[in-house]
Amino acid sequence: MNMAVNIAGVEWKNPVTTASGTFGSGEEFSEFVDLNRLGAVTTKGVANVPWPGNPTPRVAEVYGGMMNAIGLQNPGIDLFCKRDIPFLRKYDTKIIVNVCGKSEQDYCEVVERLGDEDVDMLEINISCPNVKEGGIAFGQNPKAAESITKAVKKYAKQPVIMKLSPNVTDITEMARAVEAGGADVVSLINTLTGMKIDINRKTFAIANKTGGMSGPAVHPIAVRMVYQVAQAVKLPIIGMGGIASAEDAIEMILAGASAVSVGTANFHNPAVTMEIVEGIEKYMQAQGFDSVADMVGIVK
Amino acid sequence: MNMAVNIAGVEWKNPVTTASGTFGSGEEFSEFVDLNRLGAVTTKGVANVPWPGNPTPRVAEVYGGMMNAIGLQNPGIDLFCKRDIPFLRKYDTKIIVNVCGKSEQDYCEVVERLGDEDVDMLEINISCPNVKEGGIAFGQNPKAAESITKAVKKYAKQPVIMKLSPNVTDITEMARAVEAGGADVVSLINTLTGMKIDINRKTFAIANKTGGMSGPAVHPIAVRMVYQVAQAVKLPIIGMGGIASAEDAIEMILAGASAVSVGTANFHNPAVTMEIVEGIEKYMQAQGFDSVADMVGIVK
Amino acid sequence: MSRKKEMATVLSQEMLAEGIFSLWLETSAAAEAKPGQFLSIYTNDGTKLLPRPISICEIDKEKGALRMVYRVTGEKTGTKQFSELKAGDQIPVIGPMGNGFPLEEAKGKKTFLMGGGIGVPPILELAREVDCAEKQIVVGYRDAHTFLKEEFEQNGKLYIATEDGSVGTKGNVMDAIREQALDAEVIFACGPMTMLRAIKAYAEENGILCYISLEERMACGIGACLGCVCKTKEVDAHSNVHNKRVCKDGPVFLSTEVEI
Amino acid sequence: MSRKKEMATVLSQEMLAEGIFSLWLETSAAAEAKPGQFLSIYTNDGTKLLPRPISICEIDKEKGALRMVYRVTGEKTGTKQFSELKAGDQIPVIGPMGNGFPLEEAKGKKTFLMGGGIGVPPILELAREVDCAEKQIVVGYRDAHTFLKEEFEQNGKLYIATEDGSVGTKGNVMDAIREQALDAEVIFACGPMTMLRAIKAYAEENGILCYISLEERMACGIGACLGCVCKTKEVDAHSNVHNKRVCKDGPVFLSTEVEI
Ligand SMILES: Cc1cc2nc3c(=O)[nH]c(=O)nc-3n(C[C@H](O)[C@H](O)[C@H](O)COP(=O)(O)OP(=O)(O)OC[C@H]3O[C@@H](n4cnc5c(N)ncnc54)[C@H](O)[C@@H]3O)c2cc1C
Ligand SMILES: Cc1cc2nc3c(=O)[nH]c(=O)nc-3n(C[C@H](O)[C@H](O)[C@H](O)COP(=O)(O)OP(=O)(O)OC[C@H]3O[C@@H](n4cnc5c(N)ncnc54)[C@H](O)[C@@H]3O)c2cc1C
Ligand SMILES: Cc1cc2nc3c(=O)[nH]c(=O)nc-3n(C[C@H](O)[C@H](O)[C@H](O)COP(=O)(O)O)c2cc1C
Ligand SMILES: Cc1cc2nc3c(=O)[nH]c(=O)nc-3n(C[C@H](O)[C@H](O)[C@H](O)COP(=O)(O)O)c2cc1C
Ligand code: FES
Ligand code: FES
Repeated sequence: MNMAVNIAGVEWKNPVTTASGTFGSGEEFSEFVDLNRLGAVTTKGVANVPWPGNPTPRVAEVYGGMMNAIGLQNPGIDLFCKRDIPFLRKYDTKIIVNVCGKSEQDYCEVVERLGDEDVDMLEINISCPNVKEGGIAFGQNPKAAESITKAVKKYAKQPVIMKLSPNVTDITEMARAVEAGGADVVSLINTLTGMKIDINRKTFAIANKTGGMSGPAVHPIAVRMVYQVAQAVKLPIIGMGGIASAEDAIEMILAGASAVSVGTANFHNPAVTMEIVEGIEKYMQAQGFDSVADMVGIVK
Repeated sequence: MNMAVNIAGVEWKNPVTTASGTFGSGEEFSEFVDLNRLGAVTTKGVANVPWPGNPTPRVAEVYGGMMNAIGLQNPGIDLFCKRDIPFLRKYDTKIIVNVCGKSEQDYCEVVERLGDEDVDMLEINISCPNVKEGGIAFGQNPKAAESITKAVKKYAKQPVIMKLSPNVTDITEMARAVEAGGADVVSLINTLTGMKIDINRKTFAIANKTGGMSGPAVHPIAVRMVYQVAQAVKLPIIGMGGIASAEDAIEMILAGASAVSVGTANFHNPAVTMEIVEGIEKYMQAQGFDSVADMVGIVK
Repeated sequence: MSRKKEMATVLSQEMLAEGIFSLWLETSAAAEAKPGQFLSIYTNDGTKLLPRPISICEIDKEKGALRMVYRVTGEKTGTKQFSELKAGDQIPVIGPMGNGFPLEEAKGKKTFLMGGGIGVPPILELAREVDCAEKQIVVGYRDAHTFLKEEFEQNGKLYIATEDGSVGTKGNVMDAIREQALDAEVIFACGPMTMLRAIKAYAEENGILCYISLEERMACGIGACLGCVCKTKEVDAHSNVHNKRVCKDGPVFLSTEVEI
Repeated sequence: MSRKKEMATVLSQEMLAEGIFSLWLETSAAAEAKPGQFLSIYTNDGTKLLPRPISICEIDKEKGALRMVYRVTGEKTGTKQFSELKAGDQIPVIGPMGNGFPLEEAKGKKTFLMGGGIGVPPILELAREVDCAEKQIVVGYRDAHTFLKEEFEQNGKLYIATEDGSVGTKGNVMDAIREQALDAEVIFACGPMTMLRAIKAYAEENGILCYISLEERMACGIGACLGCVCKTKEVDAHSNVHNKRVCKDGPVFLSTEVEI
């Protein structure tokens, strides 16, 4: 039985990675998870320069999930390359660097810089709903999405994953746009824009007013979008959104994802990624699947 | 303290109604709920002719909510007028008739027919994701939404509520479109399109493949959209999506809804609407609000 | 406004076979309950909001109690949570739901009471209450875990079929009828769709009056959402289309009125 | 890979005052715990997925147990669920979390241990462990429900302030200090933001070394999500911006390094 997956030419030992922003650069979680057991680690979004992020409160609990408006706080690409890449390289796992920016140029600067670094894939976040210019302008407009994909691809030495926003009327239009732009992979979904009001204090639970919703509550929406994108484009898909168990991950794979990312569930159970790897293995055994690829998108 | 609300000239005794499709025409629930205690009863979508709806399974449970693809099964406007309106008229509550159709003409036919009936408001469902032509073509396109609003308004003798779909990039664009078309009220949100796969049977949990997701899991998305629409248009808003308690209802009102609809929660607790009316009353007392209108949209 | 969701109290729970549990609940639903009706049982888990419809297996009007026999369908399911309930625990229910079997139709008639798989339990209370000429209970199991067997033996003439042939006829309930050359004038049946289809065909061929209890996914359980419909031959008066609601118009239907 | 989420066992629970509960948990987190650290406590309810950070109030290394004293913040909250736990129940936790108070800084110094409201509990273990010249415990309550008072009296010189004046100084901990004309060389404090701001200002004016324990909403509790940051005066080495993480770099900070 073969747990390995090949995503745009990069061989992961298994189909499980971490959702950007929920796992830092792996260091904090390395106390709870053997990073060698993960197919890949996807890091928190990094920009060309350090970003301070949004005011607090930045997070809130909602029914079956959470909301966040971190606002892409990050230490900037220089410190990231100096500290976080060498840390992750100590482990036998692929490194996916999530990139954020406010302009096409910002993204390209980071992507170019990463060309010389020992990282395996780049994930371009054009879908952060929590900062005015954190990419969502690109992520809700197919033309802009295609154009930024093209721009990024010019500079990229590693395969490029375009990360899509679910806050759109037609996710397939966005997927086709980034495919047309030359993306190697699509990942979805980023968070759904939500709001929570504290009725006693009569104020927003999150300082940013709106936040990005994630966790089990959004899983059915993510599965639907992964399925739709799988029917619409040829690109491999990294599926995410509410995955909290092997069953959730398998659902995503059957719907068409070649690999999966686990986000919010890490906060509830820091060891969940390893448990998901094991659970997928058990399911494959029980169901007689020889390879992960044999499961991808078979429910149609 | 005044629990009454005035929605486009219609005075409800309190701001709580039932979400279309979750309460039938009230008869089944009348065993569990004193319909006299509700501000209004909103009926299941009715078309010009009887519709058979989708194949089963039509419903599935998801984390913190459910999915449905009933497919707008309905007995047609004739039987509805003969049976359901007289039943509801026995109660001291407002009647909101939810209307569905496959073409502009379908909608107008039903609306015209209802002009002679003793009902208080019409809710036009242009947002059902579960039938190919159940309105969603209107509900995801601002031009089409504006045009159908105009058409319906030509025939309508009662105030018209346009019901919006959350499956759009920009809900405010849709709200502005129906406002431009002459809508008297907007209601939101309808269900979010989701999917669930049974990994053991390797098939869709719902025969229609996709279904509309509802219940507490979608509440933060609904609150966000109600808030955004409240900032964008002058129309009164009927807020819904995941309301399962008085707290949830109040959150929606503080975000900008003049009234609220309760849907999926009825399936979990058939008496929930009455409990919500009482809970809002208690909150107003505790917080010193004299009227519901004083709470609407005060969190900005 | 006479009905409500209420907390039932667990009186006892036991495992009858691997994954099959028997639960006695104290609930006001017992007062009105009839064989073939079901209870909507809710979990205490806020992530699982919909009711689980479970047939009534036995009614004890004196104690105000109902017995539910159910299968745990998997890990992390509602039925798994039910199986962890202990005497004294509380669980929310609404009931009794649905129409139940029309017992009067069997009066003085030679009758089959047929159950298969997890459709076996409701046949028990039916067998206890039905007043008919020849009470032939025909039940089908997967294997030698013939739960409720003793209770059935006390309430009629029992014929068993097992898929693996370990007890009674090898095969299903239809095989048992053929093997034993049984016949009847009325059939009451509950079980998997394949079994019900076979019984419906058999009854129609032989002009036997036949009532079958159907299963469908439910959301409201009270007839309001139209989630749980089955196809009907004629236009139905309530729906005005060819659909009836399993939860409210059923779960028991005349076999000739539904298309399954 | 040395840490994990584990099930802690409830040893006992009691209500100290209206809505204030004391919970003893048996957990391996006790082995390493220090005053000022906290435990991430999870609910058993799948609709509430994030941890509740609760400070360690007392440590019993021998029994491998921690005492948590917490306030129920409302109906339907996680803390409400915690308050229903009984001896023998299990509850998931990760800990100990955060840095704790730097006890060594108080060595030989005249010290204030200050707590306000639900920031009072962590001061207890601090008082028990700190080795300083003059241990002045100054705690503020809303009213006469002066929970943990006896324990404090056994561990230092106790000064109480109450908002309604029912016990000790009327007002807050700063009022108590002024009224009693107290002074100190080192301050350790935990409590609401307004109190911490006043203490920070007082300490800076008087050149007193001051450590304060901050509160912020958390998601991961382990330093990965950047949910719980506080503003720092200098660029922080980890974040490379003016932010530190309350869960990992704190919750205890030198008052001069943070802007609150
Ligand atoms: C009228 C009627 C009577 C029934 N009587 C019995 C009985 O006596 N004993 C028994 O073991 N089972 C009975 N069933 C089947 C039983 O309802 C399901 O096995 C049960 O709901 C599964 O719930 P779960 O928590 O195990 O599964 P989950 O997977 O957690 O269920 C998720 C959702 O799907 C629904 N669901 C899943 N499987 C079914 C199913 N087969 N039929 C209907 N809904 C389903 C659940 O109700 C729930 O809403 C009956 C079904 C119906 C319609
Ligand atoms: C380092 C630290 C130590 C703490 N120590 C204690 C203590 O010893 N005793 C005590 O009673 N309280 C303490 N608190 C506050 C405590 O964490 C909150 O009161 C508690 O999380 C509220 O949860 P809930 O289930 O009551 O509310 P809910 O409304 O159900 O909580 C929803 C979410 O918001 C978070 N949240 C709500 N209020 C707060 C808050 N004030 N601070 C941080 N998160 C919050 C919850 O953790 C949860 O994720 C501490 C907080 C921090 C940051
Ligand atoms: C606290 C937090 C921070 C996040 N930060 C980022 C980010 O920096 N870049 C990004 O592309 N997505 C970010 N996301 C989105 C996640 O990567 C993921 O797309 C989303 O949370 C859905 O998955 P989940 O439900 O498993 O969490 C963040 C999510 C959370 C909860
Ligand atoms: C079973 C079911 C049937 C529905 N049928 C209709 C309908 O006929 N017309 C309509 O406008 N909305 C329909 N809806 C959508 C609801 O009215 C409501 O917009 C949605 O469920 C969100 O609210 P909730 O989370 O409180 O359920 C239906 C929802 C459910 C769950
Ligand atoms: S379950 Fe709602 S109509 Fe039957
Ligand atoms: S809670 Fe995640 S960094 Fe502190």
